[in-house]
Amino acid sequence: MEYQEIIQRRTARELRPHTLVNLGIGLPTGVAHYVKHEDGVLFQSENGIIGMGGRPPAGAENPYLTDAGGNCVTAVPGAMSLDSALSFGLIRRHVDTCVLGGLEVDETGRLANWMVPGKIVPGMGGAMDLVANAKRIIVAMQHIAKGQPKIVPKCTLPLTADRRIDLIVTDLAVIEPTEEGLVLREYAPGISVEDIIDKTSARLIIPDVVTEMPIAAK
Amino acid sequence: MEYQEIIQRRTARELRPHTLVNLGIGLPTGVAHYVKHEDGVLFQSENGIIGMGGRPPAGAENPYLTDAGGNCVTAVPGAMSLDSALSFGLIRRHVDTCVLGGLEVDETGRLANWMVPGKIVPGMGGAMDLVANAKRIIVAMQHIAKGQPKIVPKCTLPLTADRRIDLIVTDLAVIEPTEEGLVLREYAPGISVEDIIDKTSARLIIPDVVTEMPIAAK
Amino acid sequence: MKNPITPAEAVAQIPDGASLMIGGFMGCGTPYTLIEALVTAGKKNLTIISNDNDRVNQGIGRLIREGCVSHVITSHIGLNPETQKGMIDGTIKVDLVPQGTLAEQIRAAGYGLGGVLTKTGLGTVAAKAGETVHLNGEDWIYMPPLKADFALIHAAQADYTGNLTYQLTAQNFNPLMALAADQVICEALEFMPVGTISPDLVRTPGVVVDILVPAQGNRPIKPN
Amino acid sequence: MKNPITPAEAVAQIPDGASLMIGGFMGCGTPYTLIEALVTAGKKNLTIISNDNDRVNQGIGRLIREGCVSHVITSHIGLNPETQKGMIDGTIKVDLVPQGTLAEQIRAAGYGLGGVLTKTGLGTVAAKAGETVHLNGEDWIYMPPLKADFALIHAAQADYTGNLTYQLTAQNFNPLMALAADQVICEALEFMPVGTISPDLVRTPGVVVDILVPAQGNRPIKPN
Repeated sequence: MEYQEIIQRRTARELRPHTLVNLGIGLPTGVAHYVKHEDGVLFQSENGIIGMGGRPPAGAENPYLTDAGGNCVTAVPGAMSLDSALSFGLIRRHVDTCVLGGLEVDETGRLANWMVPGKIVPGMGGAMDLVANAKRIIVAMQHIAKGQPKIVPKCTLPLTADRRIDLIVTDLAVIEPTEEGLVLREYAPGISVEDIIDKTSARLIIPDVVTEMPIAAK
Repeated sequence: MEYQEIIQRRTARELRPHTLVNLGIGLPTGVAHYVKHEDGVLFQSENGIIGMGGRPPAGAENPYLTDAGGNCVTAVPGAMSLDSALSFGLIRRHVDTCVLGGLEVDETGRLANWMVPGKIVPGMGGAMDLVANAKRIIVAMQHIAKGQPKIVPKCTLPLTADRRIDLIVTDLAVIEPTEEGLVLREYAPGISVEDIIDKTSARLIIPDVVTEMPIAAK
Repeated sequence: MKNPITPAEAVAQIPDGASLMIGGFMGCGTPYTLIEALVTAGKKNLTIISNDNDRVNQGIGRLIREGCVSHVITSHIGLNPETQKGMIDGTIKVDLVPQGTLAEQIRAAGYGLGGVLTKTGLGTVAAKAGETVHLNGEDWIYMPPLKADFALIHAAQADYTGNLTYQLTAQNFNPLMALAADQVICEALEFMPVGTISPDLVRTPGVVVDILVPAQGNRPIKPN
Repeated sequence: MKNPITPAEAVAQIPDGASLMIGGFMGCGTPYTLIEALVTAGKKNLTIISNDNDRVNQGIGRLIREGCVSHVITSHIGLNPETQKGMIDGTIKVDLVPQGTLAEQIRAAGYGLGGVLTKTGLGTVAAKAGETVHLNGEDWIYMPPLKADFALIHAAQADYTGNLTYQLTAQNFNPLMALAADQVICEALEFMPVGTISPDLVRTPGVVVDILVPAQGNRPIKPN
């Protein structure tokens, strides 16, 4: 299984039926592939739709229906269009779960994911609104980037929000930031707890029970 | 001519073509009767419509289309419905002229029109938003109520806004509040300047030229 | 899917003493069906947040007449002398708020914002209800967000996920209140299959609507 | 009535150095026709307020490529490396604002409100752009209203009084910007007789729209 699929399959299990979910651009977008229609999860895209569906078939693209990356998408039955003010009203108060990528998460559960000073200045887009306000934040990312651990003692990059995020899902582990620190909850199939500790520069709390990630289809 | 018609006819001449106008409940509502359709004046009703028309014929009333008093109205071609937030967004920034009734207007041009403490406590409704924010405020009212002048040296009733209103149109006169004070601009047909001074407890500035109110159809 | 339930079942969830936002503007877009159910259930000590108090014994005026209400937050009670009398007698606490400010206070709560900054009311008694702050070189009245335990709203159409449409002037406070309460109860005149309302016509997303009730109409209900 | 004029006539009214709000979100609901007219007219030194900077040499990216822009206020430039390069080189001043805050700043200007109070950005570098205030017992970032000399927007339909409709995700910032600029120039894909758009579908009232222009489409225009 590719690392993306591990992360996406595991993250999909965190989405609660009949709630509003915002998926970040890139890897998080793919989480939708592993959510069953009958669970009634509604995907919001901050550019202005609740009930975003997948890509349209070739020839059926409409330039008035896109995702936050500007790519053509579809709408599920029961969709609704929004202006940017209402879209972010929902983000600040009504979005249940937001899944985003990360550059760094630290021992306090703080996330940095929007810039590398002097190098990459994409801007925060909707990320600061989402991370500061959504009820539940899941960071879905590779455990290691270019050989460097992304789960670190303290973020060195500018924070996205001064808020403890709720869950980290990587290709190696599921880690829950708590008041006491980062608690290892699950390991990916074939990965040992020692591997994870080795590839994490932050201190991890290892509870008595750490289970294997459930990543088969539900 | 009834006193209402004098006030309404004269006020109608103040409305600028192709602008948004809000008419208060009661006497100001009747101003619309004297505005020609081709002037393109658009009436906003703060309960949620731009392009409010007159009363519907009997049997054609729809409970979903009302004025701010809850009475059934019609919509002109090119009308638009609004929620209360947008309605007041337009009032604070985009309404050109607002016509309201008054209990008192004073020498500084301040208006009191929303309560008589201990006696009448209707609430301000949309009046405070309108008077504080609309570009141009016209007070359309009887010159005298129950024998008492309503244009007074200083308001004794709670103010609607701390803002100098732009014009007073009564059944006797047209008076313009200015930085120097209340300037008499026009007298109603058959009314002398002395009559007006006599029925106004505020000091009036009488310029060299005071003209007769033009209240014939335009 | 949210299967519509009866008005009585819907209001059974509302305890005495609850705060209720009620949509509508002088009876237009008012949830008459839910209001009558509140009266029938004999609710007491309610706080009502609404644009107005309608007319005597009509719409929200029914709740005043039947003694269900101890506190009102509203912009206008001019056409309901019973509320005015309650205010003067001290039997009903009445907070009068400028209408545009009330709309923005409700919106601020629903949109997760810190409140309203407005010129409306500066230099008047209305300023005493808020705090005057100096920001961006100017004075503003600050009023905090306004939320409620329940919102009772009226929609023209609902689909079975709770997506709502409103018609003409029946919109008013309804879509704002639908975002600002812990529980949202909506009566709808018409129910539509999911997917048959254009996404561009929906004004309130179904995810914020908790309970659907069939409306008995969109006109005042005569008391028995 | 507002008779549609040509894109060239419309942008002739915009001086060099003007501030422009431009609707659209990563090219969806973007006024491509008006943008190309700005390029053709060789405008300089513009301040652009927009959600993003689109892609290189596309939509708003055309203005960046052609050197029309000296200042950008936006939430995201991640897909336009030319703007990022301009920011790092100092040839373009770039103010990055959280997207929801940007939307509310524009709305506040258009709605006559004093600004935005939000939790977004507290404890981050974004807080430095605003002022942290303590109101209603909590900390908020205050950001002032944001207005512009001109708004350039894209609508699906316009009637000849300027009433506008948008479709699906092409709404985004367009209706907010239409209220927040001194002059509003709208390109529309389709023109409708007055009275043929339902009052419930209109999202921007014609009274705020100054100039109408026929849109050449709703897809990126290839540079010559």
